[in-house]
Amino acid sequence: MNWLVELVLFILLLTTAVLALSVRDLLAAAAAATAFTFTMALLFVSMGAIDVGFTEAVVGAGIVGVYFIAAVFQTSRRTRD
Amino acid sequence: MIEFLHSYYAYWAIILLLVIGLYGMLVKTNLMKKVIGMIIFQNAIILLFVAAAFKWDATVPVLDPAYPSEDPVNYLNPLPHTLMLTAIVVGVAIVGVAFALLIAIYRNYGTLEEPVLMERMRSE
Amino acid sequence: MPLTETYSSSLPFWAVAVSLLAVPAILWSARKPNLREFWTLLAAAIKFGLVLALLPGAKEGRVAEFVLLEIAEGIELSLRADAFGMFFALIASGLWILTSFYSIGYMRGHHEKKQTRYFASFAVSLSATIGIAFSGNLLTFIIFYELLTLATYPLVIHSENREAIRAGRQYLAYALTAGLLMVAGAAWIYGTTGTLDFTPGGILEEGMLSAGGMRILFFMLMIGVGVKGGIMPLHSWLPNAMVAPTPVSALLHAVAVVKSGVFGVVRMAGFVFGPDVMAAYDLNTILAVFAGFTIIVASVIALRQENLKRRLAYSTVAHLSYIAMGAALLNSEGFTGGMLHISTHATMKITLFFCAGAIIVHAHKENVSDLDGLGRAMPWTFAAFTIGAMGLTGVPPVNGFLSKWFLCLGSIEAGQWLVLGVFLVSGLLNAAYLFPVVYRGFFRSSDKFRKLGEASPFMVVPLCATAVLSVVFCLFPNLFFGLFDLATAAVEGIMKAS
Amino acid sequence: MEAWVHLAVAILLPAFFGALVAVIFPARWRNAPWVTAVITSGLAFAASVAGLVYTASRGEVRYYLGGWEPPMGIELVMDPLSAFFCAVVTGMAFFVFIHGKTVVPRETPGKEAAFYSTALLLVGGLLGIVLTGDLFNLYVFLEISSLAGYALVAIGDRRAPFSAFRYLILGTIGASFYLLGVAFIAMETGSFNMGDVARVVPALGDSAPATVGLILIVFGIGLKMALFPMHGWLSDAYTYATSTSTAIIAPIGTKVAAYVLLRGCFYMFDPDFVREGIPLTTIIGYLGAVGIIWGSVLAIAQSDLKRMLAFSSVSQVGYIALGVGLASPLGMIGAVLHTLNHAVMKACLFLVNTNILSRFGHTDIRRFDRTFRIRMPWTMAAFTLAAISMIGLPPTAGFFSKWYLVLGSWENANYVFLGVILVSSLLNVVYFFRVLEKIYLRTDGEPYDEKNEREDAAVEREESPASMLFPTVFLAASLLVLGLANAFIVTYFIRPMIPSGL
Repeated sequence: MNWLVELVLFILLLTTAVLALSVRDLLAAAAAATAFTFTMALLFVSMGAIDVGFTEAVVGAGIVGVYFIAAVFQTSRRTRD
Repeated sequence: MIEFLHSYYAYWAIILLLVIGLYGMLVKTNLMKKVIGMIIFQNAIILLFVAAAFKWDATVPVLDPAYPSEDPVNYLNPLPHTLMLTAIVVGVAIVGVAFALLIAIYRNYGTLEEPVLMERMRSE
Repeated sequence: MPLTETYSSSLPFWAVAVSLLAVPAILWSARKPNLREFWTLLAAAIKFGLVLALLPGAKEGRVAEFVLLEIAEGIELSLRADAFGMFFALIASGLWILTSFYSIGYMRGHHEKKQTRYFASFAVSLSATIGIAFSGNLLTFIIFYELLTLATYPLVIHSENREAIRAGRQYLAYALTAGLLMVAGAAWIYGTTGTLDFTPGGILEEGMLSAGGMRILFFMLMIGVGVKGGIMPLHSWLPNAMVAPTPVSALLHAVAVVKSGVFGVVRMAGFVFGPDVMAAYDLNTILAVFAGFTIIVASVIALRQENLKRRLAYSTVAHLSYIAMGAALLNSEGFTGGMLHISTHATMKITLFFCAGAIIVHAHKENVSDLDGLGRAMPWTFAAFTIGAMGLTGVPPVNGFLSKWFLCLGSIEAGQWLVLGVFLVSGLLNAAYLFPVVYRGFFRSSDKFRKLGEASPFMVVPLCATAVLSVVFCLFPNLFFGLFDLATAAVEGIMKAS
Repeated sequence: MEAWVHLAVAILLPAFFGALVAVIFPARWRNAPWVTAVITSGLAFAASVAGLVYTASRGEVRYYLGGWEPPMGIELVMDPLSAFFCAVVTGMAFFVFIHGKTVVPRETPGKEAAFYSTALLLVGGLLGIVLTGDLFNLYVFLEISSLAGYALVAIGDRRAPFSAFRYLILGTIGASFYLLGVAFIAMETGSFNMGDVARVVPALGDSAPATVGLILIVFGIGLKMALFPMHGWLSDAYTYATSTSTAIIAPIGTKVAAYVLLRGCFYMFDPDFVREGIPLTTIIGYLGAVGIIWGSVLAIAQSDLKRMLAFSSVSQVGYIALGVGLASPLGMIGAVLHTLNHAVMKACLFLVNTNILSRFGHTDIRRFDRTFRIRMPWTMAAFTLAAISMIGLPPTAGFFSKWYLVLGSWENANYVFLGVILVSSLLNVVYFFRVLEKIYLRTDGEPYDEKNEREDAAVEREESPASMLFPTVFLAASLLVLGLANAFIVTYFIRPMIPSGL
């Protein structure tokens, strides 16, 4: 039923992962990382781990996203890397 | 091992993610990027657990009259799931500490770029 | 005579422990020199008394044994006062008393610093030496051996100048490497035989290891003990360590440290490998080659030394190898000669070092060429020196003759004419490097020392005592606690068992 | 019997409980966190020793948390091995905490409660690793202890946060690899329980996933253990942290990783398989051997005492790995005994380092001189004894662990290991005697005369306060006791823990 959805999610996962590591704006990288985590949460749900998916969405995407933004504003936004 | 990987393509994606994460942690010079790599790496492992517990034609581990409950084949194994809840929380705690350290480093040296940081540390 | 009758007794333990127990007392009374020296002398006297108390049993072939605890799995920290160990312990503890008296005179006469550290290290060294003598197995031996290394380190670096520190580093490097090789060797033996107990006639038996393995093991253990015993080419720490510090610690090197080394050589030969194994794998030849080489080369080097102490140091190197050579002969005459030489060389060399020390403290001369005419100012000292020189050369009324006689007998018995030649040539060399000193002292005239009198009685009395001892020991070898009987009893133990 | 079951929890709880209690006191009770830490670690130590004695005579104790039996529940297993490591961890923590009374308020002013709370969390996490019978639970405890460790390392000078960050990244890689390995093993065996795994694995025979899992676990734990070549994080982390942080982490952190290594290679898997099938232990052993030499050489190159001790830790961990690499009873005895000995030695040395730092304000070896001995005679005596033990001279404890390793090397006819042990002892001599010479001797080359004797006499004794001196000297003295009692320890505590397959 949902292997197609999973495939899309996997591709999204890999894209956001590469994106998060390669963009030079750290805030964009943080956004990509959050997107990655959220995609991961969706994937968990699709694999039947509903509880894990919800936790990941709230804790992984939510809190870590907030952390990220807080950290970027506390430090610098640009990177050469 | 080979047929194990062959049987489910998710494992290939997981391996790719692990490599990407490791690359981010070890090769990237910006410390924030290292943390992102760490997140990717940890999540890939969690995905591995979840994927390992996944079975086609089985349902979530909640009792359902439509599936015969006496046959465990019909349900996913809930144990890895519950464990992964813990793993996620642990991972977030580590990321939190990492950010705290990043802010401390930035206050002390005004940069998050590893080469610059090394330079400034050596010169003091 | 029964060979292995043992009885349990804590005397060996107390003999080892008494000087260790004196250390806190010595440190505690650091500010009261008289009290501090009293502790040293008291410990020395008690130690000698304890060793003497063990003597009757050892002579009858009864071995006092004391097991303190299990020190490593399957190996006990055991002390056994067998005849051979008794022999060495008797000499070491007896000479400690003399040395203590002399030390006090020397250290005070020379206004040495750090006397407390000196006396404390001295006491620990003596404990370790007696421990080495009484060790019942190889691991115990190693433990005391390493303790001796550590305890003598402060003595080597005593003067704390650059030279002394360098000598100290060299000493540590040599001695600790040696200790490690012994540990490795002991582990090998334990892995092969399951025991490390010293047994008369040897732990190892033929065929236990391959010929190559046996030789490597022999090298490991012999390097281990040979470093302290000054066998060439492992000797080079010795002259440096002897010259840098005061002659008193040089004296310690003449008695305690180096003698533990050669004692170890004989222990290994007689009680670990055993004469049979030694003969079967040509190990004795290896030992004999190194020992012979050392005897000749060290004597020749001694001939070229201008500094008196250095000359004596090289002479020590040569004479230590006499003892190793005795063990390499593998017959009872050889073993007897070697063991006797432990005692005879000790008395003679102590006499010579006492004399050298007295000359340094009193006349402030260190070089042989500066001694012209000093013999007239210091007749007693030079007389004693002459006796010591005669002894080392092997002239009859002095005890050096006794041990050399047995060594020569042993080499004839073994049919080793080359070894006999080595002994004879080295006797000539001994004469060549020692008698010039006597000659200069008595027969060259000089005005430099006209007003100089004899050194302080604190030093002269001990040195005369040891000189007289040397002579008496030759004439009546059994007079002192039956040393001679003890030696023969020990040798009989080794030979009978093999 | 029933009451004894609770011993396993009695070890674990005080630390976590203490971590909570330490922070609740009002700020004006300045010593309250310290008292809490000392009391709780002391209780845990007492319970560990009781457990050690109990398990040595009557075998293992299993405790089901909440009464839920495995495989659903989590069990705590206290067997001779884990009881031994618990005793080491709690014992070292106890003494270091006592030592912290005056140092911690000085080094981390106003944050004593946070310090002790974190340190207790570290101890609790490490105890959890040792006691748990569940692979995933072990991961959680691993991360708890690591988090506390990162926090402790981050307190320190300006460079400390960065070294803590590097430690965090590498530590996370290590822990993640461990988790990855657990995933493989759990997938293959269907259980997270170590006992179940140990029962199932032999039946699987030559199972690739389980093997890969073990290799991943060993790799991850090797990182945590600072096994060569994964030791890079250790030196900076130890150097820049405050001296008490280092003193608490250094003796026990890497040891617990060594425990996991032992547990994984010899208990969960068939030792024969690990040794022969995949030459895993052999690889560990050789890595350890290289680490011994490498750590010692780098230690010689250091001019700072603390950094030197950090590199010496790399080398000493190598001994433990070498013992594991021998994969024989003697090797295991050597490894376990060395864990204990090295913990005591390193704790003592780092406490000495703290004493020096708090009295002289630096630990630069080049600036050491002989007034150190006059000013702090007892501390220096403790240093000397610990140094002698590190070198491995009898009758101190350090000699005997090496003795068993040497015996084991002979038994396996592994001459490389043998050579490494011997050479490294000499290297240890070099870097310790360099310090000892500075402390005890005049190194300026001038002769000893009245003038500098007067100078020496003018130097006053300023020994550390009793709270610092007692643990330092006690640990140093216990090195002698451990050395003389090693046969007892081996016979009564280590022999029973050797798994039957070894």
